Amino acid sequence: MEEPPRSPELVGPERVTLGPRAAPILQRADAVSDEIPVEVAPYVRFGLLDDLLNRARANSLWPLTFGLACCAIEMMAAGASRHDLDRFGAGVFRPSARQADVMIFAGTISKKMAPVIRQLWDQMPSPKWAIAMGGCTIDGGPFKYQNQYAIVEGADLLVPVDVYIPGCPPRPEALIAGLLKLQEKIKAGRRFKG
Amino acid sequence: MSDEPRGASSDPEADPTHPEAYVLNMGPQHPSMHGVLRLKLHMIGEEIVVAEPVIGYAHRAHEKMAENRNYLMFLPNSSRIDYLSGMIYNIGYCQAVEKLLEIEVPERAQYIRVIACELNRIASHLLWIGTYVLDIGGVTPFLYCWDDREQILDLLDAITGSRLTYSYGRFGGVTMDVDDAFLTGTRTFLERMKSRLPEYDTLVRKNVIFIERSRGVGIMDRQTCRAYGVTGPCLRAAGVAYDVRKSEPYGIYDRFDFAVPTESAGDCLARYDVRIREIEESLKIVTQAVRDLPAGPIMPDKPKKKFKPAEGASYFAVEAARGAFGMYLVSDGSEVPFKLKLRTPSFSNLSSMPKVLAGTMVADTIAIVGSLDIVLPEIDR
Amino acid sequence: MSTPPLTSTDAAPAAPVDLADLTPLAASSTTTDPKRTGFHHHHVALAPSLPELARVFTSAGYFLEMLTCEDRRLITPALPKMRLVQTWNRFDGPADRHLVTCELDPGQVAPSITAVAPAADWYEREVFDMYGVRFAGHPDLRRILLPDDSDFHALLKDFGQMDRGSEEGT
Amino acid sequence: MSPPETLVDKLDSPWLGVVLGVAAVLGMLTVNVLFLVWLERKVSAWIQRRMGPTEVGPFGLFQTLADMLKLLSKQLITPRHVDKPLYHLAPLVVFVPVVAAASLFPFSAGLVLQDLDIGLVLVFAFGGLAFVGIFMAGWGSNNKYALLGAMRSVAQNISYEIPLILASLSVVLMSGTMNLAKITALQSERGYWFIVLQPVAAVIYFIAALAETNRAPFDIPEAESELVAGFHTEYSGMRFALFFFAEYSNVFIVSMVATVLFLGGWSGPLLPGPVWFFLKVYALVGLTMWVRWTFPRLRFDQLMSFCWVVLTPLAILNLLITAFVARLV
Repeated sequence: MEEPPRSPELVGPERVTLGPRAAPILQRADAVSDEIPVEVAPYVRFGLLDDLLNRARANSLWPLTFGLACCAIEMMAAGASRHDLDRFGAGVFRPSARQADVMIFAGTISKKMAPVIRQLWDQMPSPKWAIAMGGCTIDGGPFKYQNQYAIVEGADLLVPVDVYIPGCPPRPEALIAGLLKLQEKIKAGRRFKG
Repeated sequence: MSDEPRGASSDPEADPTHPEAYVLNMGPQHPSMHGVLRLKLHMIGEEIVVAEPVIGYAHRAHEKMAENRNYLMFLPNSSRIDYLSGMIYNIGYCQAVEKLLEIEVPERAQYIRVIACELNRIASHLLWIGTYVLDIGGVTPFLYCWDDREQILDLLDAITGSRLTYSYGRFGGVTMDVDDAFLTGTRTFLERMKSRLPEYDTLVRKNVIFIERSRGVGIMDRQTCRAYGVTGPCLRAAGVAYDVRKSEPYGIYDRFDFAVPTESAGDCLARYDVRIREIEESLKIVTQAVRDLPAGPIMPDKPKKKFKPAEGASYFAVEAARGAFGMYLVSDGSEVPFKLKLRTPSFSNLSSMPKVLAGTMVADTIAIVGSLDIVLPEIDR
Repeated sequence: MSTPPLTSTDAAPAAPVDLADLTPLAASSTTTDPKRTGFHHHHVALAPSLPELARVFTSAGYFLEMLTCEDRRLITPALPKMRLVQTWNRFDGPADRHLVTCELDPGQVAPSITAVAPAADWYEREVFDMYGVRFAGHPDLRRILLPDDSDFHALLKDFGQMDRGSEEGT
Repeated sequence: MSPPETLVDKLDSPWLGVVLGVAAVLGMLTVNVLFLVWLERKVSAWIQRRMGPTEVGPFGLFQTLADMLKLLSKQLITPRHVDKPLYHLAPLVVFVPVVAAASLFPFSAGLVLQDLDIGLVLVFAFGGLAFVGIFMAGWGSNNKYALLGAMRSVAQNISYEIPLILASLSVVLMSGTMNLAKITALQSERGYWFIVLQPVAAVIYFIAALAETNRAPFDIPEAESELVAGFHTEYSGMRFALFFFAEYSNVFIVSMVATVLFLGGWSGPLLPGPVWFFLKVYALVGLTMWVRWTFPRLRFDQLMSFCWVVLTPLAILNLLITAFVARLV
């Protein structure tokens, strides 16, 4: 039996019907093609080894044991029994920055803390990634005001951030979703070289 | 070999009174500094000569914000001061403002507040047990405690919509009513928790290594506690039955039958015992509150819209999970507080550390700091 | 109601502090209604008598609950004042909270009570950090919360005015 | 009794044999470590009511492989202030004795790379060598945490080596040989395991072995909550992996020694020798994991006094009684 033709809004499992205001956005989204343009397609592909390494990296993201405030508790909750980050290979919290792969900014970054964070980031070996967890690390969150004197408004002012997870604090599920997003990003071959 | 000399003589930070000591910076990023505490330790070998806590790495300007926003707008901040017992802080701030404005709170809301606060206190103590045992090297109890804590978070999540940083209180009541599912869930949890406590007893309290690591470690006697203003379980472990819920009952705490557990030793083991018994007492309070919960509204019939207290100063204290939390609130008659001083318990508790830590070993330092149950954003505010 | 097993180690006086000891030291002492304000007594003191007041409280078995400051310079621009605020309370028996306030001229140095009440150490550092009030005799008066190289005192009313709680926010 | 023909003897060229043998041992150790780390994560997850790795391969079996590949491709940071020769050499000094020691074990009758009469001595000697590496790492890192960890490690390992060896000597007194294969064969011949006659020595050995391998509750040299990561705080990437490798291999080796000394090595009914051997070893490794995920950590002085006040006198007493009884029988 042939399925009736569906409206464009319903194509794909996650797409939902949106109001008329979303139409221009959807149009733009449809215009982006999956195909790689000829001029940027690589001539020689070292795909296999690269893919393998990226897959290994994506599945072995060891976070730094590093909590700043409220979000750290949810980060620990994500590592605890119910949510268990270890399922995705990310449960090995390393206390030493030298052995960590991903820095999860979990909490408000104060100006007093900022130089320390920068130093920790520099201590981590490449390739390394950063996850900004919670409103404070995105833009200052609830502590953002005119003339705020104490905090750094966003982790991206200190280090390049790969994934932003909104929430105050984000639930552990959100952290896991962010981690999976980072895994996707790593597997896609993009990574921060530095 | 490099020519660079190591050890004490090369240390620019070395303490002049102990030239042979070297300086070890513990934190702000260290697995057992509970966030961003920094301990500057002057040590000889493994022994600590001078310990100096350096704080401020989580300073978030709560007090400045309070002076620049109206009373209601500061409400979400309150649970972020101490996010482990955020409910108590949130409700406490509401109660302080209610006192200032003389707002009556309906009965049902009072009981719901007690249930929520005591559940939060249990969650906070559970987390402490986990982190304390983790600090002295045992990993598994940590996860067991978190498992039980998740049950509480589920309950609170159901009525507040948040797992950690609640904004449940309103001036005059609470935001959402509890339903039968919540009450049934709470009763189930009470039963579960009662059966879990013996398990902690076998897994943690009867363990020889645990006892060896905790008994006689980090003794804070009554005099030390009084000199530094130490409150909460740390004070009760030193034999002082001081609990704000008893000494100046707020809300409806005078209606419940509960004891203030004390121990006499004042060491880490006593602090553990006190907290375990406080969990039992909180379970008792919740049982009574659930039993006596009256029907009725959860907010006043005509809630106030403008909050403009009269000029003057007031102080309001509640018993948070870590000790006495006080709010010194000064109003200049406008909609914005003139001054809000947050007297947070861990600030005073931690300030006793230079005295307590001197002469201990590194491993004990970790255990003692862990046994205080500090939350850094609460100290730094 | 079940009574807790109280095993107090020192024989601390359960009696409240003798007001007769305090009144000579304070410029004025009033009794307030704790149901409304949260304090039982309010003492207005002059700066030089602060250590002596602290000594009376500590020897009566009280502890320093809190120490802070208020920037009242803009309230009375003609007579600008900083106000030091202390609260003292006791462990035993029902609460008996004494509020001690002390008006300081801007720039005036207050005597430190750290020697009498060690709890004041960090509180005085915080007041210095946030308000710039200096304490004579403090063993180690440095900033405590803000970085050492900060060039401002954050809780002064003329520093960093934020939006005054406008409904729109920022 | 003539020694059974060893693997090396079967090959024509002894050098080729050695190379092949070392490669085989290295391969076995690598697979073992990968498996052990996975097992540890699964066992800890099981104890803690979690799931452990599930996503990479069936049951997450390839999780550690991914970890290793990642560590291989990580940047190797050499901090500016380290003592370069010591810093670079330390991982190797820790790693090589492990491989050397592993090549001495009889996995089954005849399945042994080097069948030496001083096998037991060599195993302990190689084990002792590793601490030189650990101290080099701690000293060379020029990091206070690392130095503290290294000092603790050396003090602890030198102390616990004494009860460890004394406990083993009790078995040597009974069997009259230090040849690992012969000790196994003897138990097989007599029909009982030495743990039956030497239960005290077995317990002392197990406790001391936990300390020797820096496993909880004796993991104070790398006590995470105290010393960040202990002696390997400053090591990244593959250098860190070598320490990790050595640590897990050490657990494996002390379990092999215990299997040979107390549990009759490869001997057992029905199943072939290597299967029995590995079954016993893994049972012991599982026991160390169980201990690790149950107990908190001892304090440094408690650890030392436990060794000198309890374990060592007990081991000496046990040895004296063994010698006395052996003389009588």
